[in-house]
This record gives sequence, structure tokens and C-alpha cells, in this order.
Amino acid sequence: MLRFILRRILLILPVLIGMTIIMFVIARVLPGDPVGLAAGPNATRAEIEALAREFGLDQPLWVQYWTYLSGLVQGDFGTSLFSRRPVATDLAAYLPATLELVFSALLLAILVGIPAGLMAAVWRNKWPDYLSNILSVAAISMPRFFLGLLLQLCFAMWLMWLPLGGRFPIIFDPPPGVTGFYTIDSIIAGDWDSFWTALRYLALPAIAMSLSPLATILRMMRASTIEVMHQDYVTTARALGLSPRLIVFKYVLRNAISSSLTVIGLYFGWLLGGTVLVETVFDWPGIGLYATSAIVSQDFMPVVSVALVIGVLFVTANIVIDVLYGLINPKVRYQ
Amino acid sequence: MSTIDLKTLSRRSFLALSGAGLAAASFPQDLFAQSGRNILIIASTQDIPNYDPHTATGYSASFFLRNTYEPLVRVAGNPPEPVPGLAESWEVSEDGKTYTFALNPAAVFHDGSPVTAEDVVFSYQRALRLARGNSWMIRGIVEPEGVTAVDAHTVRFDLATPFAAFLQVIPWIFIASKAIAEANEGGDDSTTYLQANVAGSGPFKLRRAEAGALYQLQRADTAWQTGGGNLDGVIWQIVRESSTQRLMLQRGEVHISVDLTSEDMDALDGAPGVVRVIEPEYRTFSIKMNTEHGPMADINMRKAVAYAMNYQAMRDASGYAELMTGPLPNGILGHNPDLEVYRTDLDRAREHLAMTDTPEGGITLRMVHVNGLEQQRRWALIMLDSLQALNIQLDITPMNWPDMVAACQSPETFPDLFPVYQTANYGDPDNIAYAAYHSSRNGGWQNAVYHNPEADALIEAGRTEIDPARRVEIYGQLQELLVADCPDIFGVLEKRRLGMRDAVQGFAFTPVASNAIEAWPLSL
Amino acid sequence: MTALLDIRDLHLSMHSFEGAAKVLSGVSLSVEKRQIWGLVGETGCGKSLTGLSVSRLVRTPPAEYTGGQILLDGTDVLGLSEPQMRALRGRRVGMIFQDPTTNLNPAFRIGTQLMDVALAAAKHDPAILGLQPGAGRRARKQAARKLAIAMLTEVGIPAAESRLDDYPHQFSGGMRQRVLIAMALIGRPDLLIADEPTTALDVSVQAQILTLLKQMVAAHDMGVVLITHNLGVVAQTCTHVAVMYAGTIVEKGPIEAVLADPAHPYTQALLRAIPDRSVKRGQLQGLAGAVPNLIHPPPGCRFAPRCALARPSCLEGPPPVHTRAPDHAVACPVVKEVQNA
Amino acid sequence: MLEIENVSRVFAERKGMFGTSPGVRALHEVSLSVRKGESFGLVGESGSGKTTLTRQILRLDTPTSGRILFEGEDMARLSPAALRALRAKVQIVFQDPYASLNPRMSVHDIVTEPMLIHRGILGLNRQQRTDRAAELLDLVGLGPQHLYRHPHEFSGGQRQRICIARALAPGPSLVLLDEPTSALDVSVQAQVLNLLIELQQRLGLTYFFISHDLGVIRYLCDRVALIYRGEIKEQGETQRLFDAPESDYTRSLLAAMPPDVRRVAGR
Amino acid sequence: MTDVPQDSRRSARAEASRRAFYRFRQSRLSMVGATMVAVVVFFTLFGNLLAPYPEHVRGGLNTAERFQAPSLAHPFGTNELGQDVLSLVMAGTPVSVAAGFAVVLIGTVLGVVVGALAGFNGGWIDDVLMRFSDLMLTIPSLILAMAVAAALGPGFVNMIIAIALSWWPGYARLVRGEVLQAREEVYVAAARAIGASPARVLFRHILPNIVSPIIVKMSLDMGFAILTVAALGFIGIGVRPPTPEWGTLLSIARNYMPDFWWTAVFPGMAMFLAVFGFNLLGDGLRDVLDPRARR
Repeated sequence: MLRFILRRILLILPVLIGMTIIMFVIARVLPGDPVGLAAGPNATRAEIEALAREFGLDQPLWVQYWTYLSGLVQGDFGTSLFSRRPVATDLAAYLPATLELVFSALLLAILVGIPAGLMAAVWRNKWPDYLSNILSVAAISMPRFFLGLLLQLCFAMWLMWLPLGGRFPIIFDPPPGVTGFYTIDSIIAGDWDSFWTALRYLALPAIAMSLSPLATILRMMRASTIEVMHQDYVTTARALGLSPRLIVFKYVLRNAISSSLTVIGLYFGWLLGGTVLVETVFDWPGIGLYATSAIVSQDFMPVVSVALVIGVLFVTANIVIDVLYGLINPKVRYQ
Repeated sequence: MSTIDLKTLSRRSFLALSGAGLAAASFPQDLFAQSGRNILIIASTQDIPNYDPHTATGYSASFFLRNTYEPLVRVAGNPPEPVPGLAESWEVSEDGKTYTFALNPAAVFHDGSPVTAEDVVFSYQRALRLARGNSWMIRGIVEPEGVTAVDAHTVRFDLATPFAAFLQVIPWIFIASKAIAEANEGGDDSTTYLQANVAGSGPFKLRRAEAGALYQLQRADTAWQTGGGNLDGVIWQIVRESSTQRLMLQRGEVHISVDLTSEDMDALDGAPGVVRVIEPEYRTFSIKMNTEHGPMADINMRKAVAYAMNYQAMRDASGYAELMTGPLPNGILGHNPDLEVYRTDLDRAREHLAMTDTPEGGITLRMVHVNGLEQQRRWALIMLDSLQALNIQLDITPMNWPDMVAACQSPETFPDLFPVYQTANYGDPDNIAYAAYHSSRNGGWQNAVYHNPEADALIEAGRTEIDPARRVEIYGQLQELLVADCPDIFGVLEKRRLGMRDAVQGFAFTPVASNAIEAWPLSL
Repeated sequence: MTALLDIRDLHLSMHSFEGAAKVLSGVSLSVEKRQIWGLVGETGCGKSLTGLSVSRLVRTPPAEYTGGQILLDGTDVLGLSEPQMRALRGRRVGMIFQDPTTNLNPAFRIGTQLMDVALAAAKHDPAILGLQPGAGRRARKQAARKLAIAMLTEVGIPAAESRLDDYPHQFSGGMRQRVLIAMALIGRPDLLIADEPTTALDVSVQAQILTLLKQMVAAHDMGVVLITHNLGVVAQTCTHVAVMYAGTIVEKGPIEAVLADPAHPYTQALLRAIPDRSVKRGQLQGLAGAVPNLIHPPPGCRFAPRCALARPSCLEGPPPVHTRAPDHAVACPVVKEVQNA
Repeated sequence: MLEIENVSRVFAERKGMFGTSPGVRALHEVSLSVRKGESFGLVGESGSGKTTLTRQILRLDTPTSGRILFEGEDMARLSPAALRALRAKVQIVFQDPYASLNPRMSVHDIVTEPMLIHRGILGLNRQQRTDRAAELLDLVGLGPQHLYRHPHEFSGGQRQRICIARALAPGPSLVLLDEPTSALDVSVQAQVLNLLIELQQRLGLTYFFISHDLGVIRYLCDRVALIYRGEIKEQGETQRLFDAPESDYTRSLLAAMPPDVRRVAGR
Repeated sequence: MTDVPQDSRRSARAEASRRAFYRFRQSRLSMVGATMVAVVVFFTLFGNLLAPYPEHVRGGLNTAERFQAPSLAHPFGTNELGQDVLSLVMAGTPVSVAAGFAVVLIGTVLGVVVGALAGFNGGWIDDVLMRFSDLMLTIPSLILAMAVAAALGPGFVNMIIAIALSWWPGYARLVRGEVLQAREEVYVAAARAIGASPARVLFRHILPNIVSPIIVKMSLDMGFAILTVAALGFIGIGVRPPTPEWGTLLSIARNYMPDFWWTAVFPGMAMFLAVFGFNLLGDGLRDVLDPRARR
């Protein structure tokens, strides 16, 4: 098991290299003049060239790539062409916000999606099932940004129950950082007011993000539950007099969850990549917003680095899922 | 809300209230005071990517630098006038080429060390050396060796050429501590250090920077400036949507909002606790035409388009704005309000079109607007609509700012039409005239292609002339020349739109860089 | 004395897009203790549905019971509620299915699965665990564990105690089937329904499992319904046999009687199709034609369209059942006539 | 006609999610020879290597060592063209008639496909192929009226007849029968077995018959080999092997066979 | 003689499609989805013609009637330039649907080529192609699409290219998996045993049998492609003005919330309903065409 984990972690390395190559090639092959913007509107051509030299952008692509990669090894994600801040510093500031949002959304999706999916399967072809089916297709069809806007319109603009956006009331310092997750940090600090405040800021964006994965997990869970309920061993369990409750919550649940796990892993990556939209709507200071502004200004290093971080998190999440899968699924574990 | 005793409202209950988003539409701004300190919150769409005093640009950076650094001279009032900054007083020679500034001996940097003439010399030389940021304003006028420290508190500038607006541009050259900068030189002329650290002598210092979210300034305990308000701190909060800014202002979650649209201003009309500031300023918004390449190189085509343009729609879509009369901002020194300019007249438009190579139209023009600039987008659509009357199609290309800047480098890549704002950094006709019409600016976005030796001569004359009457005459000629030449569709002057809580005291509007708020005079 | 299992004239329809298929039409079967009934027939003749019906495991809908009774010790299971039914499953009726690989839950240790069945059975009959009523949870669990070990040992799993914590995939096919037999028997049922328990196994393992089954019947005083398509397995194992065709039982009786003197043309055809030692190459006889459509079954005898002896009267009504020898019943009018003649 | 000489097949180790599984020895030094015109039976339980061996004969897989000669020629050394020609001569009928027919193709397309592929050898044009397909269907006891139906419209026995027709289409001399009746009911099995015997007599085919059912083997085969865990345990004349088994494995297998049904009756 | 088989062929096909249609109709939601898609397709074909203010679709404006609330004259109100929102939303249908369809089509073609090559050949070709598509899947697709679209500049074609670039790996994986699975089918072994060439095996035996899951994925992806198109528009790097794309309309309109909510809500609802329709239809199709995935 440990060897398996180690090997999977080592496998991240080629993924990293592959991703950076692809991003580099894409970024460099495409048109655009990032230096032009960075130099500022009043810059002369000579100044632009000087800036390009400073950032090594006049070098051949492979030299640039090598420079980037060797920096990466030392935890240096390069420097933003635009702000000239080290990208690593920015990432350290933005990443916890995004992760807090993504984890909350995923948690919500799992906590609601799995039981709801199980219930839908148990009440198959009865009205709760139909209702959950319609609602989940609707949820999947709902653009996150539109949902975000509607939530904002209703709960922040008209009803004024929740904040419009942001992460914490700005005149106060956020809870002292251990994890960078305001909710967890405030619990650690025992500051319940801050906790509720952070939670209220988190609520709308997390809901907007979670709806689609929630629906998908629900559907997946429903499908796999139904599939498992058709398995021979469930028939055997019924034939030998086990109660439906025991069958559903013990025999079916574990098997059904293990097939939903993969979806959860995939959704983690999808959520990370998709925070862009929700963060834009809610002014959530995370890497999505950071990436958006970098993309608009064609600031290459932040874009590559954000993509890289998301990629690595995604791969890591899948390793975690694989391990969990192994824990739930004895056949895999012992092979 | 009114039942809450504001005096006893603790941080705890404030958090509870703000977390709840507050049920009532009017969020008593006094609550902020109850948080223990007087902290002013300004909402803006723009991040502060860099706060090196000599490389940073943009109004958000200007806000930051104006509050954390001190220039020799500040600008205040309406019309804007130079007022003492680091310099208590100054003298100008007869020929306008020598300026001598006497520094305020009380002035100290945030680390407590006094501001000396050496720091001034260092800062000007560094700005010229780095050749970024606002240094273009003094380029060719101040040479590095022309700045000398006469003694510890006296600086002399020997200008390369007289410059009528000199005192108007030096508010934008900030003085950094030579000692701190040199201690953190870092092989890159301190740029790495200064873009993330403050070495200034302004009334505020940096407390907290969360890029993309907020920048919190705190009153410097070394603040030597006099006559300030009661603020303990200022927060520059980035709120990307103007409508959100407006709602936050209404709810009292911010004190000042600097990026409101005209629609927002309308919505704020009569909002309790909100003060609207709608003031004219010198920021022009025009549509540049490619006078060098393509169909617009033909003056008749330019005039045809200028006559076809729906000026009423332009004005309607601009909200609080007035149509420009000619190339210079209305009301600025030398502006001629009686100038005869183009107004919608389809007959004359067709007359001019008939004189072009394509008398029946049938061509497609290309207009670029910068991504994210809503007003530019609207104008592109208005242009599209207007040109349909001439049987001319319009191909609208949204471009990112850097691509647009790149496209400005040659007439071949410059689009046929390009709407652009020109912000007045200083209240002098030279600002717009030089930046927008002088051929030395060709290849840059402010004046990518237009060049006319006659205009150049007039602009240069206006710049180096010190006698105001003579300047009025020169700029009068320039305006007539430019209208006749028609390089631009002269657009509108948008009024500056600020929204403010009524608790903000001590605010005085000045029409230059008016959204880069100076917080020192303000109180809550 | 009432029979252990008495299926009386059972009718079952299966609804689908095409219509209602009459998949069981008047099935009657009576099983006593210590009897091993072989239920044979070709694919789709209704053997498994008959077996599943005893435990009421056929989903309704799409299935629908249109007549008949299934008496278990005199009680009609078709009239029981689901909780009442649950009390019977595992404790009165044990079941074993075809594929030992898919019938054990791969995610749980076999000990857990055995103990769960034992605990469920003990809910209705605490005596199974050998505990006083009201024994604690812990005690119950421990007793269940002991019982599981005993049961595994009984079905011939070596080192049973140490294997309780193993997962199903750690067992071979034959061993898994033994585990399933242990699971089916742990609640001490009187009746065991074994649905093709050896079909998925190799011949050598098949023999062992069948031997085990016989031992278990003797040891536990059970009645067994062994569902299979393999007459060889029946011959090897059963005391009685019932031959099914298209949802009906065409012939049933003690195994010697039926196999030595097959009366029904279908039984005869089935026997002629088996390649055994006495058959020379090319002498095997197949059965022409196909199983009838059960949505619109032929009137009268369902085998008539394929029957060499069929005559017009066969299509007129359900074939009369007549007794050929003690307990040897045949549903065929022609045979009766021939016999009478 | 078919010589299998010391054929071994080892599957390389495979990387699994949680570790590596060691190499699997599927066939070990297998030697067999099949004579022209006979039915050769191969008996083995699941996982004994029967299927792996057929894959080697069909050259769907390559042995790790050893060689397979067909009509005296080493199959591994055949040119691609010769291998194609060989494919016409060696045909197979698979176990599962439900899975071995492409559900998207009509019976006509299925049966004419081998003729289309081997048209260079067979030289049949389109119409001739269709005619021959109809003949073949007739031959296997299905009428030509089934020509344009799809597999899902047929019963298992009928499908297996289609498979046989497809196998016969290119005019093979050797037909591998990989448990062709084990998925069928016993009455249908008898029909298919009889059909196979009839075809062998009419067309002079050689059968390589694989099964786990000793009864079927005894019924159909002239000679038989027993394979266990990739090794041949015993081979010889069918009658001899059943009457006087030599290896323990054979004996145990015979002992496990269900008794003859008719004998039980006389018990 | 020839008549009979012809006849039976026809009846077999008819029977199969009748059965499929029955199964499809069984699910009321699929029918709702099909109806909604029919409406969407209708507006795709005729949206431009039916718009009550066609001149507004072409970029015409009327600044005298800015921000009119919904009324009889303007059921969806007017926007910041006095354009009729209903007309813009209607005219936005073909944009979104065409873009979504193009993305899915390009993604499918690329994905099928890559996936079939990888799955069918196996070995190092499979390794290389699949590692590459895995990498492409690892790169967050929206960010990739945004970056490419931003670099290429706005425009209908650029946007499609940008999204399709991140779209194909999903198909490649699906197709590869299906090909791998189909490759192990007995009928494929049978085809190889009768001497069918690799190309024949692939095109005659494998690909026709994996069409259903591909079609199902395409129909399910249609909705997501439309969403992604709208997302790019929302970020502000979608089509060029005055093309009335829903995401772009929404992105502009959010500035005018909450007072002029109609400028945002109607384009958003159009987007939602179109995607909803496609997803319902895709669900129904999956139930009919891909029985393995059926519940």
C-alpha cells in the first residue's frame, strides 16, 4: 500500500513536466503580446524589449522552459510579468480561499448527494425519485455563474440575508491563519463569531458551486445503488432473511459508494478548474480570479502556475481516491 | 437597527451583523466607527498590482502612492492648483526653466528619518532611469543631472526646456527614501523591493495587502502632515462589479465607491445616507481614426463618418456626460466653446462619402474596443448602427489591452476606428494636446498614427510658452486645425461619478485623478 | 401430515413491452423432509422462478401471481406480508444460487456475512444461537461467530476460524460455494432451494458439492429443491425429479421411476439427447422446433407443437395428469390413452 | 495435419494498481498432433489453458516457445499472404453464440464476410457470395429466408448454426470447436452435435474439439487429450482413455462425472 | 425468393426502432427534453427571422428607450442601448447551439481518431496518445479554453477552437475504453480468425458497435458545450459584438442588477432551458441506446 502511494506520488512528476510543456507550447505558439501590457501603455518599443530581456522572453522557448522548470524545483513559480510579484507568493495567498470554497462545495455535495442518491434508488420509480431526477438534471443544466447571479440577486440584493461577495468583512483581520481556511481557523481560535461570519460569506458561492456535483453524485449514487441492488449477493442476502435496512445501509452502501468515489475525484478537479466563474461572480479572492485577471492580461506565469497547481491537486486527489477505493474495496487492497 | 446602542456595539455584534448582511438597506456607517477605529473603505474595480512609486501606473496605484508617499507638490482644488507637499515653498525663474523647492524640515519617512534633498534627487533620477510609470511626464524636460540638492532642504531643477505645466506634473513623481531603497537595491534598482514595500513619507503606511482583494493603509505614527482628518486607516477594496459597489455603498459596507456607472448614479439618487459627486473633469473620450492607412486615410471618409455618427445616442449612452466641442476638454485653458464641430447630419455625411473612392459605401470598417471597457463597447455598437445609414459595415473586434497597444505600433495594424479615454493627469491643455496629437507619440496608444507638422509646431509652441494669453491663442489655432483635419470623432467628457456615504467629511473634489482619493483630509 | 413445501397450481405472469407472458401455468409440487427434488428443464422453462417464488423473491411487478398457493408447512407464503416473509427467509427456507463468485458480497469478510445471516435468523428464533432470550449484543455476536465457525467446519472449510476474516475473493470457486451453503444453512432451514448450485463449477468440484449437499440433507433433516438443467446431476443427487417445460411440470416422481420409465414424450426426448456411454456416434436425438412463445402459448399441451405423438386433441385443453405408478405423475393425454389401451 | 510441438505460453507480469502480479504459465510444453479427417478432443477444466491453445493455433497470439505446424508448415514463418490463405483453411466456432456474432451485421453480411476477405482465393463475386451464403444456411439447417435478419432475432442454437455457416464459408479443412455446445440446452446440443457429425462426413472436415464435458467428447471424438494447468496429462484413443485411464488426473475426472442417467434408473 | 428476405429485413429494422421508440417514450422526461430541443432547434433555424426587432439583432439601437422594464412591446424589456432583449435572446439561440454543436463535433472527430488509434493499436501508440490525453485532461479545461481564447482574440471560430482543444480528450478516453472492450468481444476475435484485416476489424466490427455511447455522450455534451460557450462569453472572451451570445449578454447585464434584472435573467433562463432540454434528451437517448448505462 505504502509502495503504491509512493509510486503514484512519483508519477506526479512526469505529469508535471508534461503539463508544463503543453502549457508552454500553447502559450508561446499563440499570438498575443504580454510584454506590451506589462510594460505599460506609455512604454516605448525599446522599453518593451528591455522588459522581454529581463524576463528572458527573448530566449528560445526551451531555454525559457528550462529556466522555469529549474525554478519550479526550488518552489519558484516564476514572476508575474504584470505585477512583478513572485507567483508563489500570490498562490499562497489565493489558494487557501479556493480550496476552502471547493472543499465546502464538495462536502455539501457529498453530504447531500450520497444520501439523496441512496434514497432515490430505494424509492425508485416513485415520486421522490422522479423529483430528484428532474431536479438533478436541472441542477446539472444550470450554469454556475447564472445560478451564482440568481443567488446573489435573491439572497444578497433583494432579501439581504447574506453578503454580496468577498470572504470576510474587510475591516477585520481574518482569523489567525493556521490552515488558511477561515472557517477552520476560527474554530481553532475558538472564535465562533468569526466562524459564523466566514460561513455566511461562504454560503452562496459554495452552494452555487456544489449544485452540479451534488446532482452528479446523486445520480451516480442512485445508478450504482440500483446496480448493486441487482447484484446476486443482494438477492442472496434477501433470500437469507437480512432486513432491507441492513442490506441497504451495510451491504449496498459500501459497494455503491466505492463506485461513486471516482466521480468525486473527477469533480474535485472540475471544481478547482471551474472556480473561475463562481469566484468572478462572488469576488471570492481565490486562484480562479487570479487566473482570470492573468489570462486577460496574458500574464503567462500565473496562468501556467495556476493550471499546474490545479493539475497537481487533481492528480493528488485521484491518488487519495485510489487509496480510499482500496480501503473500501478489499479485492483491490489485497491484489 | 435603530434600537442598537451604537456606543456599546462591540466587535462581536458587528461581526454578527455584517455576517448577516444586515437586514436593513441602510447600514449605519457609524458602525464602522464602532469597530474601534475610523477606517475609510473605498471600493474600486481595480487591483493595485505594483506600488513602486516610479514604475506603477493606473489610478489604483495612484491612490496608493498619493497616500503613502509624498511628492514635492500636491494638487488640490477645482480648478486644480499646486499646493505644498514635501516642498513648503518654491520659486520659478523668469524664463520658466529653473525651479527651486524648499523642503519642509518636519517631513520624515515612516522609519522616522528626515526627508532630505538627496532623497528628492535620488527619486527623480530613479524615475528617469527606470523610464516607466509617470516619468513620461517629465521626459525631455527634466534631465537626470538637472536635479541638484542645493542643501539638505533645498532642491533645484534646471529644466531642459521651459514647461508651462511643470508644477502640474510633479505631484505624480513621488519621493522615496534613498537610504531604504539603496539598502534593498537587490541588483534591480530596488524594483523588487519597492513594488511590495513602502519607503515613503506619506501620511499612511501599509498595514495589510491581499492582492486582488484589499489593501489596508494605516495612519503612520510619524505622520508629519498638518490639517488632516480623523482617519485611523483606509482600505482599498477591490469590488469588480460596479453594481456591487453601488449596493455595498447603499448598505454602508463601503464609504466611497469610485467606479460607478451613470445607471448606478441614477439608482443612488435619493438613497439614504449616500452623497453623489457628479463633477466635470478633463478626461476625454473620443474615437481615433486611422489617418494613415485604409479608407479612413481619406479625409472625406473621416468627415462622412464624423457626420454620420449618432451623437445623441453617444450622449444618451454615456449618462452623466457632455458632448465635447473639439479636441480639448471643455473648460480647460484655451478651450473654444464656440468651435464649429461635427454633429449628426446624414446629408453632409453622404456628400462627403460621395467624394471618396467608394461613394456608395459597401465597405467594411474595423473598430476595436478594449475588452471589459463597457463604454467603449457601447460606442462600437452605436458606430455600427450609425454607419448602416452610409451602407458601411462595421467589424467590431474586442481586444485585450496589450494586443491593442501592440496594434498601435504601426498604421497597418491600427484599426480604422478606436475609441479611447485620455485621462488628464494635470489640468493643462498640453496634457491632451501633446499626448493625443503630437507626432512624437505615434506608435503609442494615445496617438498611434496621426501626424501633422503644423499641429506639432503649435503643440510645441503651446507647451514651452509660459504666457497664458499667448497659449490661449496657440491652442485656439490648434483646435481649428484639428477639427478641419478630423483625426478623431470628438466624443464626450464623462462627468466624474463618485458615490460617498454622508459620514465622509472633508472631501473636496478636484478634477485630476479624482478617483485616486487622498485620504488625509477626510474624517468619518 | 402436511408437506414441508406444497406448491399448488401456481400461475405466474410476467409483464413486459410485448405483453404478459404466462411463465408459470399450474405448477404443483410437494416436497417432504429428506427428499431431494430435482427440478429440471431447459432455459426459460420456469425452474428458477418456481424456486424464487418459494422465498417470494420475484419482483411484483413486473411479475404477477395469477393463481395458486405456495404452502410452507401449511402457510401460504403468497399471502404473507414482507416482514412476515422475512422471518421465513434464511430460517425456514435457505437458498443457494448458481455463481458463487457473485453471490458473496466482495466488500465484506465472509465471517461478517455469515454472522449477519445468523443474527437475522436469531431475531426470529433465538435458539439458533443457543442463548437465553435477552442476551446482550456482545454475547449474541460472539455466539454468532461461534456458529459461523461451526458451520464453516461442517461444510468442509479447513481452519474455519482463521478464514472468517478473509474476503470472498480469497477463496476458490468451490470453497465459495461451500461458504454459500454454510450461509444458507446457518439459520437451520427445513427447506433448501439450490438454484443451479454447480453449473459454474468444474466437474470435479461439482461432485464434491453435490456430495456435501447430500450429507447436509441427512444431517439436518431437510427437504431440498435442486434446480438444474443437467439430468446427470439429478441422477447423481436426487431422490425425486420434476421435469418442467414452458412453465408447466410435465412429469414428476421418484427418480428411479421417472428415469427408468420416462412417460412423457418430452422427458423421453430429453433423455435421448444426453450423450452417455450407451449412445453411439450419430445416434443422439435432438429435439426439433423451439420453446413456445409464452405470451401466446399453444392451447392445451404446451409441448404439443414439438411432440411426435401429438394429436389434435392435445391442443384442446390442459393435459390431464394421471398417475403412472405410485407418486409418478405424467401430464400427457396420449400417454394415458396408450397406457389404458 | 496439425502438429503442436512443445508449445509454451507465459504471460508477462502485469502491473496492477497495488502491486505486480507474477508471470502466468498458461501452457507448458504442449505437444499434440491432429490427423486429417478425425475429430480430436481436448478436455480441460476452466483455466486449464484450452482457450490459450486455440488462440495459438489461430495465431491470434504467439507462443513463447515451441512451434505449430499446419500441413507441415511452421505457422510462425508464414508470409502475411500465406497466413491469410491459412486463415481460410483453419476456422473456429466459439463457445458463446450470443457474443460471437456482430450485432450490427445481418446474417448475410456475417456469412459472406469470410468470402469477401478471401475473395482472392475463393474468387467469388458478389452474387456468388450471396448464393453461397444461402447454400450454407441451408446446409446448417437454416433456411435462406433468414439471410437478412440480425443475430438478435435468433435462438442460441440457431446462432450457433450461423457461426458454423460462417466457419464453413471460406472452405476450411480444419475447424476448431471451442465448447460449441456448452452454452446450449441439452436438446439443442444434441442437434448441433449431430449437425457437426453430418457436416464432417459430407465435407471431410477435421475437428479440433474443445470441451469440459466428457460425455460430449466421448460422443464426438476419435482421439482425445486431457489438459490440466497448461500441461497435457494424457492423450490417446477415446475409447481406450475412458476404459483404461492411465493418469490419476484422468481417473479422478472420470470419477467425478455424473453417472449415466439410464443406469441410475436400473439402480 | 429475394422478396422474402428484403421484407424480413425491413420488418426487423422496424421492430427494433419501434422498440427503441417505445422505450424512449416511456420516459416522460425524455419527451419533455425532446420537445425542448425541438424548440431550441426551431429558434436556431428561425430565431433571427422571428425576432420582433430584427434590426436590434443586426446591431441597431434606440437609446431613447434604454432599460425599459418588460412590457407588451418588449416582453423581456430593453437593455442599456434600448435593444429588445427578447430579440437578442432569440437570436442568441443559433449562436450557442451552433457553437456547442461545432465544439462537440470537433471534439468527437478528434477524440474518435485518437481513441480508436490508441485503443486498437495498443502498445506504445496507446501509451503515448493516452498519456497525452490524460495530461490534457489534467489541465483545467476552462482555464485552458480561456487562455487560448484570450490569446486568439474573441470571435466565434476562435472560441470554438479554444473549447474543442480541451474537449477531445474525454472522447478519446471514451472511445479507447469502448474499443478496448469491443476488441475483446468474441465476434471481433471471430473476425480476426476469419482473416479480417485490422482496418476491417476496426471499421466494420468495432466502430459500428461503439457508436451508441459516442452518440449518447455527444447528446449529453451538447448541453455542457453550450454552457462552456456561455462561460467564455461570461468571462468576456467569447464572440464579437454585436453577436447576441447568451453568456456575453449575461456578462454585460450583471452590471445592471438588481434594478434592470431582466437584462440578466432572460438570457440566463434561455441558456438554462436549452441546456436542460439537451440534458433530458441525452438522458433519454442513453437509456435507449446504451443499455449498459441504463438504470
